[in-house]
Parts: sequence; structure tokens; C-alpha cells
Amino acid sequence: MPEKTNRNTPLLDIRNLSRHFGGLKAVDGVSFQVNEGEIVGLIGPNGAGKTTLFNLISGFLKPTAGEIYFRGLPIHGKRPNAIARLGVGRTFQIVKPFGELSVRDNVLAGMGHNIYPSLQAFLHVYHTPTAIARANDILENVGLAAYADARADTLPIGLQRRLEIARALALSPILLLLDESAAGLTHQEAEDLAALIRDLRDRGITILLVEHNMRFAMNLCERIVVLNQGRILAEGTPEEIQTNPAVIEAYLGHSGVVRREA
Amino acid sequence: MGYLISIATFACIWAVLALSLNILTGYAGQVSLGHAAFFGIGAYASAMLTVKAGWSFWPAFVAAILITGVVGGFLGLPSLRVRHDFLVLATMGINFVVIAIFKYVSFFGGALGIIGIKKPALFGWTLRGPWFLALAALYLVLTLWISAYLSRTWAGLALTALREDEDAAEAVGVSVPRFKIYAFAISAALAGGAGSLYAHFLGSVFPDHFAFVESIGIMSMVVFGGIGTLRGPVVGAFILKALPEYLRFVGDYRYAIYGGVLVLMMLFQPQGILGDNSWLWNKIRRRIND
Amino acid sequence: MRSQKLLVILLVLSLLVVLAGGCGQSKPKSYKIGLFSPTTGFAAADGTSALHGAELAVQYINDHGGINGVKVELVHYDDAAKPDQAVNVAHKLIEQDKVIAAVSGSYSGATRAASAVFQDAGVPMVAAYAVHPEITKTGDKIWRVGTLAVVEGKVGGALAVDKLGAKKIALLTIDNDFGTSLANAFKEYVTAKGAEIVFEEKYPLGEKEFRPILNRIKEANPDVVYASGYYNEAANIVRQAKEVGLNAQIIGQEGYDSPKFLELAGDAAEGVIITTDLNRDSDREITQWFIKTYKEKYNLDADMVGASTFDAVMVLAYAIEKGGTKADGIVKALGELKDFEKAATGPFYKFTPGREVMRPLGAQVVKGGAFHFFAEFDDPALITPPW
Amino acid sequence: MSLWNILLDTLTQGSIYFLIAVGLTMVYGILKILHIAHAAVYTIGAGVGLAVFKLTGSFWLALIAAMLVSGLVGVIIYRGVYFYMLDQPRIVPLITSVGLFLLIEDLLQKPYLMGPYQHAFPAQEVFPSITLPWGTIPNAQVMILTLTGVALVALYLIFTRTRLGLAWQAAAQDREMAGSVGINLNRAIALNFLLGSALAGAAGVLVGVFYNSVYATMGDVPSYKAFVVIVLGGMGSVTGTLAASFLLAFAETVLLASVGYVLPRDAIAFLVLIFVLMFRPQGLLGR
Repeated sequence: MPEKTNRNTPLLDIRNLSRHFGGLKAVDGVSFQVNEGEIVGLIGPNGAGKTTLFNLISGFLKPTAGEIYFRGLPIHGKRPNAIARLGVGRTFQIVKPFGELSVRDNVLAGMGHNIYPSLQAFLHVYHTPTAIARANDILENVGLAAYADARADTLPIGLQRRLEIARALALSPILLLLDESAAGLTHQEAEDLAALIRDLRDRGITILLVEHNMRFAMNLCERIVVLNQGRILAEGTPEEIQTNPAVIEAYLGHSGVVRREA
Repeated sequence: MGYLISIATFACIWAVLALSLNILTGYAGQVSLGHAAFFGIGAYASAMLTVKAGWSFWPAFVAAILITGVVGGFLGLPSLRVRHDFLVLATMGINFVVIAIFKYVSFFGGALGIIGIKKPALFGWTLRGPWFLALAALYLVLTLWISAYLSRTWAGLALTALREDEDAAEAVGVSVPRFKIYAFAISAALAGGAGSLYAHFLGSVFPDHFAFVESIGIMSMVVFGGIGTLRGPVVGAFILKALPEYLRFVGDYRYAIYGGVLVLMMLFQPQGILGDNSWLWNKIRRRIND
Repeated sequence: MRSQKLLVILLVLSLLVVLAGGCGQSKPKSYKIGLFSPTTGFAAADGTSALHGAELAVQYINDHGGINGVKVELVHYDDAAKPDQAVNVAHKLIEQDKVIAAVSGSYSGATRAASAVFQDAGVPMVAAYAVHPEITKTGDKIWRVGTLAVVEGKVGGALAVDKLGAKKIALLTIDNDFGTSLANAFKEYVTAKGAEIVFEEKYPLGEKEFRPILNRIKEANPDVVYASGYYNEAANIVRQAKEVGLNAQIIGQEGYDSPKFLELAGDAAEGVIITTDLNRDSDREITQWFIKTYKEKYNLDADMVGASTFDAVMVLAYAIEKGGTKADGIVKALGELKDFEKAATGPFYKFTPGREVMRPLGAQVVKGGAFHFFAEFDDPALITPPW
Repeated sequence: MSLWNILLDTLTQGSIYFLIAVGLTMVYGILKILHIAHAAVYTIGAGVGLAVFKLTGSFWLALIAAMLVSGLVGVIIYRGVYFYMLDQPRIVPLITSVGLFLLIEDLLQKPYLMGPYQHAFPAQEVFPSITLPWGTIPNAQVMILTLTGVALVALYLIFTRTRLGLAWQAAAQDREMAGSVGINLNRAIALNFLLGSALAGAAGVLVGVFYNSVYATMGDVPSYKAFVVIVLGGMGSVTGTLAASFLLAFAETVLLASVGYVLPRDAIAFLVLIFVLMFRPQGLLGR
């Protein structure tokens, strides 16, 4: 576990970040910070650039311009696995479980992050009692203990989203990037998920989440960043966002999600 | 007896080839139709070190494994750029290019191959017949052990992870390029050892011994037996390597039957004869559990 | 788990043993000669011709009273021209069929691999047409009746410069052991005689499209093109040479020597001269019997591969008759062989200490859609194998 | 070597590559199967063509018969085999295809079918040689070029002007989607195999006549060589395959006409392939 960062530097500092696909400016000069211990929501209409931004932060895309600092260290241009090992866990909007592995082995795969870069990975067996115990703990935490031995691709989609969180938690992350984890959940399931996320925050994990479900985001997040057409439209507390005229305009202009769901 | 020993020796060598390909394709999900290239590199390395440089078998055997491993890692580079069917064809291409180099570069003996490769000796005593079979079987056991152990290590888990989903593997800290190269290197190294044994068993190597059809044969063994398992490639190799021999009573229909068996197998048991959930494997397990 | 896996492996292994072991049985009161040749796979044409040739030899021997009254029995296995199968088959012939001696009707790679098995087991083997120079160096049990490519290349050179008076020569070489050996010997001979190599290129086995290369040869304007290859490449070479207007004399070798060359090349084959050991116009009784019976029995014209395999069996039968069924006797008889007349490809003067055959070599020209006598090379300086 | 010769050789060699590869690319486009047995269908076409030619003496009857039989064999391969493994990992149909190829080729080699020897296919005279101011096109090359042209026009019309062609394009984009918008997928795929295989059969006849030889193992080289073409063409694109065929033929011809065989023809082709894939992992002309 990396040691504590300087209080003054934000945990995640995004400066003037851009990513263009040909002529399309998917992310266009975005700057914002995430501080330690926060739950920050990233919202915006379809095609606003939320997932692109996630992919930039986690290293799956290289920025066209701009910088990303994690705990004061530049991480733009680093490979995803290096960023993951620095303590940035993520989930995927379209779930990507290791389908043929058991649920527990999915979590164990995340626990190997520190050993993978070393040739020790070829010497040590992963099914050790300690590792299994820790994996079981994590599964207990996210409520998947009952499915530990099931093949991951046999789980229903809601549980697969939880599995993605569990797998990311196995990295002992400092920052957790959740990409629409509440999509397709029932009201009750979403409530449970929110409780889980708060619990994680209480245990010191900073959370940045992309959400389509506005009510979920508004209830859960302490701060919200609104993206529109690759740019930041607004930033503030849920209350500020809900009353921000630009945000209402953008959402009404698109689908009126704010009014219907918030 | 010599006949059976000879068949068994080849079967052991091909079982190693199948197991090594299984690490690449079964574990790491990188489908390669160029495995015979690694087989050939190992055979040539060992043949040249003994015949031209005058080494004895044992250091040459080890060197062949190492050389093939390094070259294999290098030849795995295309896998960093191309995936799926494109990778299949790129590896196929590697096979052709490697054979062409053996054939066209006189340093490697050209079309005349390398002749006069001696059988290994232990304390001045030449290993032949059953003793060579024992050596091949020992190497097969070693390969089995490595395969089995690898699948239980963190590295094995990383390979499985990248097979299942490259993005997700990266997201949990697995360097996908690095582990792909590892997979190619390990797989090639083991195949290189098989190549060395083959060269010394046969006494001569020619470029055409390692042609594309051999790659197809090795892949067929892996899939036929049950990809991703340990038992599958071994059993696949033993059956398919020996099949043409014990089909001799059907005369010239050996290969028609061989092809037909492959087709029927894929139609009715696509997971392989002893793959997980195959009819035979389920039966065997039930029998053993009772 | 571990023991289960082992169990399965053992089970399959023992299954193989039972199945494979049940296949061989022996029949007394005959002399068994083994043959391996590729009757399946890419080399099936040559393997089939080889089998035909050997069958005819056995027929001839048995029709003429066998060997000292004992019939000859041919045991044939397909090796698909693969070295590992050839090794398996060699073991099978030696151990299960208990052959007295064997003939290789296969290609160099397979022949070389199998020869080591025969040598180790002390069973004499005669290679019919495999050309690799090192085959006979396996040991004292391994012999060859095919003409060495080194000799044939030299004779090709003599044909080009001495008989045809070529000054400028183009070399088109197939990229295997056969072509490489031929080209080296040919080059050495013709350059020593003052001819100039104006073009040299090798091409891969199985190539069909020679036009780009032939156009370049045309520009080099040679008197003679020495083009090695087998009948299918050869047919395309001569057809396409006609097409691009390359009119130089083409010289081929025994690889062309197949009725299929004439069929595939059609009119373009006219005038092509090849070096070969099978003389269609020979008045020797055995050659005529071979050519006639081959046609009758298989409805095909005989080729060099068939003739060589025929001769391999014939020479073995002779050696068994003279030296008995023990390997030493056979080897001794072969070593002492003089002016052997029962070979379809002409008399064998003797075997050299390197166990290569010394015999006159002929040149045949294609005229009226058939091979005909063109010249014979009998000069010991040309036809003596170098080892 | 003159420009004219290079042009002529490129065009004929490219046409041959295209005829063999186009059926493969159609099949790949719609089913994503590496259909190695396509080369066996090509050989069957050549064999049937030769048999009919020997029987009737008519090149055109031979060509039609070859296309019909090959097309039928293709449909049988799809309905009898591939159809049952569309949901399997791609390695399964690949190995199946290898098995089919071995099975068919080995049977063709039997004496009662094609036998182990090569056979002449002397139908070159059906076409005239054409003499142009800058050179002569021999009859066999006239045949290849005109018939490839006919096939091209026909393919263009089918792909752009018929419902079937549109259905194929839709299915190539997304098989499930195409099924759900009311395209009779099974029929479309079967017809795709029919046409692709018929083209392979035609290619067998044309190549057989062109090189005046037909034999059971003539599919060995096309079985892998055609893949180089379709990969360079972007896997599944007919126009890409066309471009790639001529590009590869041009590269090979120029190399052979200038430097010679640095490496065998096939190794050169694969070297080009690997090189291209390193820079464009989706193929030279892929999206």
C-alpha cells in the first residue's frame, strides 16, 4: 500500500486533457481534480466523453494533449497495467469478466498485481490459503460470497458488475473508477450498491464514477462534474448542479433526463 | 519392439509440441499455426551446435531450448499488434519464412539439410531404442510438470486473464504485451527441446520437416485432445501421431480417415476427446468418483 | 487428479500397443524384400511409380524361377515422404516383417532417416532414386542405384559443352538437394571447359509461374538453358519458354523423365534433351520387357522412378542369390558386382567403395512426342562417382 | 524484362489469385471461418472440369459442370458441417476445415478419381491469341483475363443490384442483426457458399487449363496462399481482395523479374503479409 500523499496535492489532477478521434473531439481541454476521500460523479449525455475520459485516466487511451497526475505523479502515457498497479482500479461499462474463471479466481487475478511484473510470478502458486482467504473477504464485502465457485460468465449481469468491483478492489486501490455500475439494477439493488460504495469510501477509497442513472448519482456523490460534448459544462455539489441553468439546458436539449430522473 | 518404441518416441516428441502449443493457445489464447517453426529452430540449433560446432548433445539440448525461447519471444512480437484470425495468419507466415530461411541461407545447410547428427550419449554410452524413448518420455514428463505448475502460478493466472479479456487483464495490472511474449517464449522453448530430440533421434534435418503442415498437425492434436487441459494435448498427440501407423491396414485411406476423424470429432465433441465436459472425460470422471 | 491423468495416458498407450502390434505376421518359404515409398500425400505420384517398378521386378524374378527357386515377396508400406513415418516403417519392416533387405522408393529426407535404422539393424538397404549425396554415407549397409546428382550434373555439362557446343549457358535450378547438387557439378564442369554462365537462378519446388524468370533468361541470350526440376515444373518451364519466345536449347535431367512431362508439356517438349539412365530405344531385353510390361500392367508409360526402383529390387535379388540371405553376404555380393545386366536402366558396371553405382548415362531427346536416344556417356572420367 | 511482360504477368497472376481468393473472402466475410477446405473445392472443380472436357470435348460444358458441382459441394460443406459449429470458438471450424481438406484431397488421389499423377487439360485452343502492337497475349492468358473480367462484372452486379448481395453485405456487418431484420440468413449463407464455391470451381478449371495440369494436390498451395490475399484485402472485402490480388501479383512479378527468388514466392508473400500486419493490423485495405 503506497504511503499517504501530501495533503495539498489532489489525488487525481487532470489538466487540459484532450483526446481527438480524427475530427471528433471526444474530450476537449478538460481539467478537474478529485481529492482524497471524495465520491465524485461524472455525468453527461450520451457521447459526452465520459467513458473516453475514463479510458484516458486508466491508460487505455493516450491523450492527444494534456496531463494527468495521480498523487502528484504524471500517469498520462503510462500503460493501463502500470496505472492499475499505482492504485487505480476500474470497472468496465460493458462488463469484462474473466468468463471461464471462477468468481474467486477473478478476484485472485486482481490480487496478483504486485507480483506480475516480477519473474516471481512464475514461481509462486496463487491458490494459497492466505490469498484465498483475502479473496473470500473481498467477495463477502461485495456480497458475492455465495457465488465464489461459480464460473464468472454464468452470473447475471448485475452480479457481474459487482464482480468487476470486487476484482478492482483486489488491487487495493486508492482510486476506484466505476463505469455505470448501477446500469440495469433495480431500485433496491441500486440502493445496496450505493451503500457498498459509501462503505468503500469510508474505508479510505476515493471514488470517481460515471453514471447515467441521475438519481443514483445525485444521492451518492458529494461532487459532480458534468461533461457535454467533450467539455466540462459545470462542476459542483449535486444541489448546485440540479439548479445550474446550463446543465438543465443541455439535458432538456437532449433528453430531459434531469427532470425525469432527478 | 523397435517399431513400437519408434512410434512411442515420436508420439512423446509430438506430445511435447502439443503441450507447448497448448501453453500459447490453450492458456494464453494466442492461436498459432506456426508452431513447427519453433520445432524447426530447436532442431536446427541443436543440429548445428553438435555437427558444426562439435558440442555434445546435452549442452546443445539446453542451448536449443534457450535459443528457441529467445527467438520465439522475438517472433511473438506480431501478437502485440494483431489478434485473432490475423494472428493465425501472421504465425502461419512466420512458419513459411523460417523454413525459407533454413532453405535459402547456406549457413543453415540450405536444401541439403544437416546430416550426421549423433544420438545423445551418457558416460560414453549411446542412448538408442528404449533409452532414447526414456529420454523423450522424461522430457515429456518435465513439460507436463511445467505446464501443470505454470497453470497454478500467478503467471499462469495472468495468461488466463489475458486470454479471457486483454483489457480486463491490463486493468488488474497484467502487462499484456509482456505476458504474450512470455507465452511465446515458454511455448517456443519447450518446442525447441522437442526439436532437439527429434534431430538427434532422426540423425538428419531438412527444412521441409518443419513445414506448415506440421503446424496444422500439432494444432489438430491440441484441439482433438482437448484444448487448455493437460491430458488433452498428450492424448491427442499419442492418438493422432500413432493413428496413421495403426491405420496401415486400411492402406492408402489412412489420411482420408485421419481427416474424417477430425471432422467428426469437431462436429460431435468440439471440446476435444478429453476436454472438460466431453462425453469420454465425463464418463471417466464418473467411473473414478464411484 | 494426477493419477487419473496418468491412468488415461497409460490406457491409450496400451491401446496403441495392442492395435499396432496386431498388424504384422510372417509367412515362411519366401524371401521378403521391403519397400517404403509415399503412396499418399504430395509425393504420391513418385511413390506409386516406385511401387509399380518394384512389383514388376518381383514379377520378373518370380517368373524366372525366383531366387534359387524361392519366391520373392514384396512388403510395401507408405511413408507419405515423411521422415518420422519412414523411420517407423523401417522398424516395422525389420522387426515385424523380418525382411532380408529393403528398397527406398522415397525422397531424400525420409530415405536418409530410414537408412540410419537399417544400418543400425544391419539390414541392407538400396535407395532407388533419392539423390542426397550423404545417404550412402550412413554406413556399409546402405547402397544406391540412382545416378548421383554430382555425376548427372557433370554429364549434363558434357552434353551442353561437348556435344552441343554451348558457350553461353543459363542455369535454372530447383531449390532442393537434387537441384543444388546438379547445379554445382554442372557449373564446375562447364566453366572448366570455358563456357560462360550468363544467368543463374533457383526456384522453389512446385513453382508454376516461370514467365518473369524466363523473360530474364531470354535477355541473357544463352545457347543452352540447364533447367533442373521434376516433370511438373519442367513442363511449365518448357511451355512458358515457348510462350515468351525463349528459343535456347533446354537441357533437363532425369526429373523430366516421365510420360507426364510429355503429356503436360505437349508440343513444347519437342527438342528438349535430358540426361537419364532409362534408354527408351535400348535393345536390351530387360529394358524392353520393363517398358512393355509396365504399360500393359498399369496402363501408363514407365518413368525413371519406376525403372530405378525396379533396378533396386533386381540388384538386391542378384545379391541375395550370390551372397545368401545374411546381410554380410548381400553386402559382399553387391561390392563384388560386375557388369550387372538385369537392370532396366542399363548395365551396372560396378559399385564404388562409397556404394554408389557406376554405369553409362544416356541423353534422350524428345521427338514426335516421345523420348528417343540422343547420346551415351561412357567415359569413366565422367561417370565414375567421386566416392 | 519489358513493362508489357510485367503487366501481362501481373494481370494473369493477379486474376488467378483473385478467382481462388474471392470465394474464400465471401465465406470469411459472412461466417468468419478460415475455410481451408475451399482449396479442396477448387481441386474438385478442376477434376470435374477435366472429366467433362474429356467426355464432351467442350470447354464451356466443363466450366459449367465444374461450377455446379463445386457450388454444390460448398453448400454441402456448409449445411453438413459448418452450420453446426457457428457458435463454437473459431478454432473448431478451422480444425474441421483442415480435416475436410485432408479427407477430400486424399480421396481425390485415389485411382478411381484423379489418381496420384498430373493430367493435361488441353483446352487452351478454345481461345484465340491476341496480338497487340506492343506484344502478344497467348490464348491461355486471354482465357484467364476475359473470364476473370466476366466474373468481376457478375460479382459487381450481384453485390450491388440484387437483394441477395445486400443481404450478404448486411450479414457480413452483423450476422445476428441481419437475421433479426428479416433476412433469411440460412438461405443467404447457403447461396454465398454456392457462389463462392462455384467461383473456386471455375478457378480450378481455368488454372488447370492455364498450366495444362490438373492433379489431386493442386490445392496445397492455394489452401494457404489465398489467405495472404484475403488478409491483405482486409478479410471479407471483395474489392479489397481484388486490389490485394493484383498488388501481390505485381510485387511477386516485379521481384522475380528483377532480383529473382531471394526467398520462395510464398515466403515473400508471407513476409509482405507480416510486414503489412505490423503497420496495419486490420489488413492493408481493411477498415
